[in-house]
Amino acid sequence: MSKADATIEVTLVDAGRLAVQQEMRRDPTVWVLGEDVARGGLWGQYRGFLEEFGPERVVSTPISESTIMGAGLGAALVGTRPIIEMRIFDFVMCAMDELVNQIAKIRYMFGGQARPAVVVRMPHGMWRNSAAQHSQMLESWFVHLPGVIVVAPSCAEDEAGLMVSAIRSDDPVLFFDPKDLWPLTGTMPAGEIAPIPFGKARRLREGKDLTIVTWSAIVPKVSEAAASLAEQGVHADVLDLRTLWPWDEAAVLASVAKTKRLLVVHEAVEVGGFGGEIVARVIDQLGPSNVKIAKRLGAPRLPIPFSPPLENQIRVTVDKIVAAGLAAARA
Amino acid sequence: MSKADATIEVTLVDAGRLAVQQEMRRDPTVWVLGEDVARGGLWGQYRGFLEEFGPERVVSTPISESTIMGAGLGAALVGTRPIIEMRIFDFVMCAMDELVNQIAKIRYMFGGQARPAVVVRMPHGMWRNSAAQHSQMLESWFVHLPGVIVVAPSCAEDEAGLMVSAIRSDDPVLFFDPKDLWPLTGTMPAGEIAPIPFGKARRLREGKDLTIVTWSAIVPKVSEAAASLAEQGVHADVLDLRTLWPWDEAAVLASVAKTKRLLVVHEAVEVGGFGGEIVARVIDQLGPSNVKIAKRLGAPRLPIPFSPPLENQIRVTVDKIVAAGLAAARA
Amino acid sequence: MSKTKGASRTSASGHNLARLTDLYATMVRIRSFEETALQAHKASEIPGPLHVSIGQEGVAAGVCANLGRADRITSNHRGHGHALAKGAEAGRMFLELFGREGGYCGGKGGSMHIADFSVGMLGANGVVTGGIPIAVGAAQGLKMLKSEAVVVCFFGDGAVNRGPFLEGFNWAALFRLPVLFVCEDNGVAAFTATASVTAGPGVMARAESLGVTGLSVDGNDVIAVDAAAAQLLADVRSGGGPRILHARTYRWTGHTSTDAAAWRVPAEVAAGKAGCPIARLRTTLSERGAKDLDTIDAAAAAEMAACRATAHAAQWPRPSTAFDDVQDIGAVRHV
Amino acid sequence: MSKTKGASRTSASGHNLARLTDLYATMVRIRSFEETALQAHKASEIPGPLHVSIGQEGVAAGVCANLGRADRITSNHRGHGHALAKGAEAGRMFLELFGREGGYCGGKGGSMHIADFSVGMLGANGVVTGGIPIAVGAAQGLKMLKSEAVVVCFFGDGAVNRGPFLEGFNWAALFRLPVLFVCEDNGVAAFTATASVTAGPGVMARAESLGVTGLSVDGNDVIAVDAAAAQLLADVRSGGGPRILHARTYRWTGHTSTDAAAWRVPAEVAAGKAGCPIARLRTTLSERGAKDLDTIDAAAAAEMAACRATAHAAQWPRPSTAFDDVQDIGAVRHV
Ligand SMILES: Cc1ncc(C[n+]2csc(CCOP(=O)(O)OP(=O)(O)O)c2C)c(N)n1
Ligand SMILES: Cc1ncc(C[n+]2csc(CCOP(=O)(O)OP(=O)(O)O)c2C)c(N)n1
Ligand SMILES: [Mg+2]
Ligand SMILES: [Mg+2]
Repeated sequence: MSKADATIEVTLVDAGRLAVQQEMRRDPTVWVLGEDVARGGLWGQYRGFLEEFGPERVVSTPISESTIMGAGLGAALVGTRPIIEMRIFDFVMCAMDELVNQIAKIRYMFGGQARPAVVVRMPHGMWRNSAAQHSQMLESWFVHLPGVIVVAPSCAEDEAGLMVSAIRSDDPVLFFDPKDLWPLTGTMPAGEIAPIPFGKARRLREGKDLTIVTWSAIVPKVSEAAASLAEQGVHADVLDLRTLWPWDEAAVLASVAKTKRLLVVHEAVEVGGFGGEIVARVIDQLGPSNVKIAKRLGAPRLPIPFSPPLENQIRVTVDKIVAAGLAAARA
Repeated sequence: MSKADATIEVTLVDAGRLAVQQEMRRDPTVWVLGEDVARGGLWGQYRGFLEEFGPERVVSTPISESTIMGAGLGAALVGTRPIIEMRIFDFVMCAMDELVNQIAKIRYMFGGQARPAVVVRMPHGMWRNSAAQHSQMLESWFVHLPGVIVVAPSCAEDEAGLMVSAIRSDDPVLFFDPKDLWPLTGTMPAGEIAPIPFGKARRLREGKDLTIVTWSAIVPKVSEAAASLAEQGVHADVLDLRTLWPWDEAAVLASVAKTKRLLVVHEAVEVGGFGGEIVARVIDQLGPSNVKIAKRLGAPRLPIPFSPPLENQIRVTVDKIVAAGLAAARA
Repeated sequence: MSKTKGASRTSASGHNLARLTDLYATMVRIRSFEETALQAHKASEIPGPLHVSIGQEGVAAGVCANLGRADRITSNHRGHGHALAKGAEAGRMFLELFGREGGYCGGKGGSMHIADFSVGMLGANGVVTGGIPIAVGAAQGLKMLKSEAVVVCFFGDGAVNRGPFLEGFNWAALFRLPVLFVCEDNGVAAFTATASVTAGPGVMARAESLGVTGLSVDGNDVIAVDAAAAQLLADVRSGGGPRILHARTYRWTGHTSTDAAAWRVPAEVAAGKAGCPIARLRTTLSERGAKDLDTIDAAAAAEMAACRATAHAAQWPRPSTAFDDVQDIGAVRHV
Repeated sequence: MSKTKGASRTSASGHNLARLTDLYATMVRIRSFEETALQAHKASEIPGPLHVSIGQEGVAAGVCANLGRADRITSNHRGHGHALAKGAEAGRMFLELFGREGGYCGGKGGSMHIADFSVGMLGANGVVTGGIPIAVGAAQGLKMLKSEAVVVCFFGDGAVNRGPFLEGFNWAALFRLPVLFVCEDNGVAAFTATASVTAGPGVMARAESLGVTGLSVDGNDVIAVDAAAAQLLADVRSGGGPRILHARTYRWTGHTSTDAAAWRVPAEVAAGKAGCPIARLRTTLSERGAKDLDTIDAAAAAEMAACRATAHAAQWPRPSTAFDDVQDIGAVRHV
């Protein structure tokens, strides 16, 4: 293998860490603030940062979510590029005014004067029996919120490349780390981490029988399910959107135009989830008569319960994906 | 006209006021808290309440949205039934932890021990050039949030009847008053205000050519557009959902099964709005082959601008609804 | 939980032997509960995160000894002690920690969301400071209903930097609500020394600036906690409005059960352990001639071991119960 | 805005005639701006809500006289005075109030969202207390960038009951940030007497409990405001961390331009008007022999009348500009 082709094996958490580290080395105005970040972050996303970048750029904060978010915005308004670490997505609910009414709207309200170049990192999703207040996925909300970019990677390589793009973006980027996948190992090119553009899906598998659109923590299960479907003769075209706003409508439309069958799979609650938007756009753009079936698979409209069998009951599983895929392919 | 048929003319704001008044007279555990409510509320929704019910049940609060919301919950946990007045929906962003992580989840997390019987009143929508932080509509978010009921009336009679149901409900009810329609006059039966059940749409017009599904502040414009469409020979079946969760899927499915054409119209941003959910469910339940067209009409993905021509530019207008209706009917 | 009310409450300051023995027993049960839970967690019998309060038992015991069943409490993420001291059953708590049928929340909550409304325990909370607005609202509701019950709101020193602290204190003072705020100041918030993220003279000054006065005590001296709580609750019950009890204490362990706490300064931990509230009261009790202390210890250990075993053997909740208790209208059904 | 820096700043305490005249002119321009805006609003030339600060001009003028262009301010819903005092152009502000092309925000913001980043005015805010976290963050960013600029954060007495007040003050003190908090205490919040919803000894005590000290002054005495701001900003600039200036003042009008304020006690309003900061300084200046005061008044009136006329005659923004400045990537296009 030539040097240019050299790859490294990294966990998803390390991929994110390396990306932030690279950008903090490149640009001295990039910094990170949040609870416990100077100690490396709750999962080691910032391990070694205090030593390398010092306490002015790696700022452990009080438990003050409104101000973590709002101060990040203020610091962006004077020309720095903060990474706002929210620890766990659910706690973002303590900082929604700052996110929704300020960060998302400030550039527009001020006629372009403000550039809220922040990355808001919000590890989300089900996570080892953490119950209702530590497991939520509400990424679809932010697609509906003008002014922000919504990023939701599912693997180490995307975590890294999308993080580089997020940090370099002048738009506010809501970055949903899939926290249950932190230990997941992936492969990425050695050396400089290249930015991955927003709005380009990753094709996980090519197929002609069915289009499966998915993102974030459920992706590994979708891959597994797609492999199983292939064994059963159903070849799915699997697209990991990677970013929900902008999203790769062109890729999805092209795929469904080919397969005529759409299945959207996400971990979040199905009702009101981003799957509805995808179905609606596909139907709108291709016309109902050019689609044979369009289905969604997500969680039932329930808070996340604690107990393992209850969590398993409501979780989107490989079996459920396979079943939905078979049903869609045969409809 | 017999006495039983007697009707009264009321504005939407008065309809809401009369409903709350009736329920506060009926049940001494019902009370209201929020900024300036003792003075009658920002729009007179609580005019005369202080005098009638006293300062213990009509509680003007500090500007402390987190605690207005959270204290309402706490008071419900000991057996009172608070109406939590949030003044303007946008400020709910200051109380999202209390709403999303606490009110919506508490009954579930505690295995049914808690009954958060609160009504959260959140006047929403565009409102006379009030710009981005006083005009938002994000009602679709809460459809995606397990544990809550989502109510969005569009006329005086529904404001009253749905408010009665909301106050009597043991579930937390998110009540979106259409604040630009406060002065709108409607007719309702004199005497006791009867509860309107959640999940039942109101048919505004019967038609065979096209199903229009809508709710909240845009409804009067949809009615106007539907009349204009009728003059042009397109007879729309118009359904005002009135409540978004639960929503009257049966009525919508029955209508689309008949018309084969669906247009969802809402004031909120189209991307990620509740229209996507409706389209997805209709396609899922009826199958794409039984639908000729399914479209949505909402605002472009922009914050609300201040200036009248800019606001008008992005607003859903009668003309736009008529155009969308014609296109859908002829497709 | 002591079920005493009225006159017997005032006897707290006298500290007769029976009351001290009760306090001791409560603390020992909390300690034993949490040590047993820690072992069970290590043995992978308990899923999810577990936050224990070992070293802090004096606060829960001393405060709740002054509450009746009708009084309410709210708690935070580290709430086993509060629940036990308020009268929740260890057995149902264990079932909940294990995620089993019969647990307080039917397995939906786990350690971080234990509640027992039947004894006035309005719930632990996974959001820091989340209990404060709820507590003041509960107090407001009780006042409106002309109840004589009061509310105790437990929170940690990390909670004083979130906005609802200010809002809730101001609110309680403004409306003269019957609530006792109890700040369990163990010096840390998750992995961070609270002093390193908290400006100004401290929680008592913050409270006073918001119109709430109170007392600061050594939280590891359960007798002092009991006395202070008695005094403050008397004020609260007599309509004097909210009060704060600031209890200085120490958490022996890491943030969660999976945090080995290697980051803590060993000398500090040693000093903290030396101040163990249980050992201190035991010494006092022994000096006063109490004899049944070993029995109490043994009974607690036996009780918790039995609870653990029962929980481990218990049924899982039926999976379909995941669909229960979301809401009455608009609930999705199990298919 | 006085563009003086360094030495000339310290001369504020001397209050030479030129500086006082500058302060006078600033206040008169603010008053004239808002009276003109009120008339325009009444004439339906200005859409949407309008919050004026008539009677409070001394605070904006006195504080901003101590700022250089590089210094930043954040404001609230009642921000015309802050913007003008910081150097924003009245003409572009009027265009914005009227929703016209050339307005500061291109017509997207209106009165409640005026900003002029070119003079360090980081924006008004439609959310009470919304400016506080932004201000502390701006100060943190400036400190990180080794800038010498400081931040002034204006907010009202109603803002002290929202959580971010506590968070932001604690944060600023903790990180020793270069920020001056300015509380414009006009005794009311919207339609409510602030005293009726605020417990405890007041805003200074709250600030001090969070590690922020400062001064409380008669905000209608612009000389006192100027002197206090000079002193506090000297502390802030020398790295002393945040300070607070509490300025007691009075709002003559209702909450918004459509609120006739019939609810206010007439005697109180009369007393408030008697304390007019402009009249007071005018008396002082006259005593000291200043002559051009009528000229200043007339110039301001003429300037604002011209701005109003220009704004009224100005183009509306092209409707398609509604699609501009949402975001770079993922922006929707005008179709
Ligand atoms: C709003 C919010 N932010 C962050 C967290 C994560 N978290 C859980 S406990 C904790 C520390 C709380 O400190 P303290 O209140 O002193 O309680 P202690 O851990 O000392 O018992 C943190 C930061 C949370 N649960 N909620
Ligand atoms: C979070 C929030 N709650 C409520 C409001 C509505 N509101 C606008 S101004 C105001 C009063 C603010 O009082 P104060 O800060 O003293 O400013 P003043 O009106 O006296 O200038 C209120 C309640 C708001 N804009 N934001
Ligand atoms: Mg602590
Ligand atoms: Mg005020």
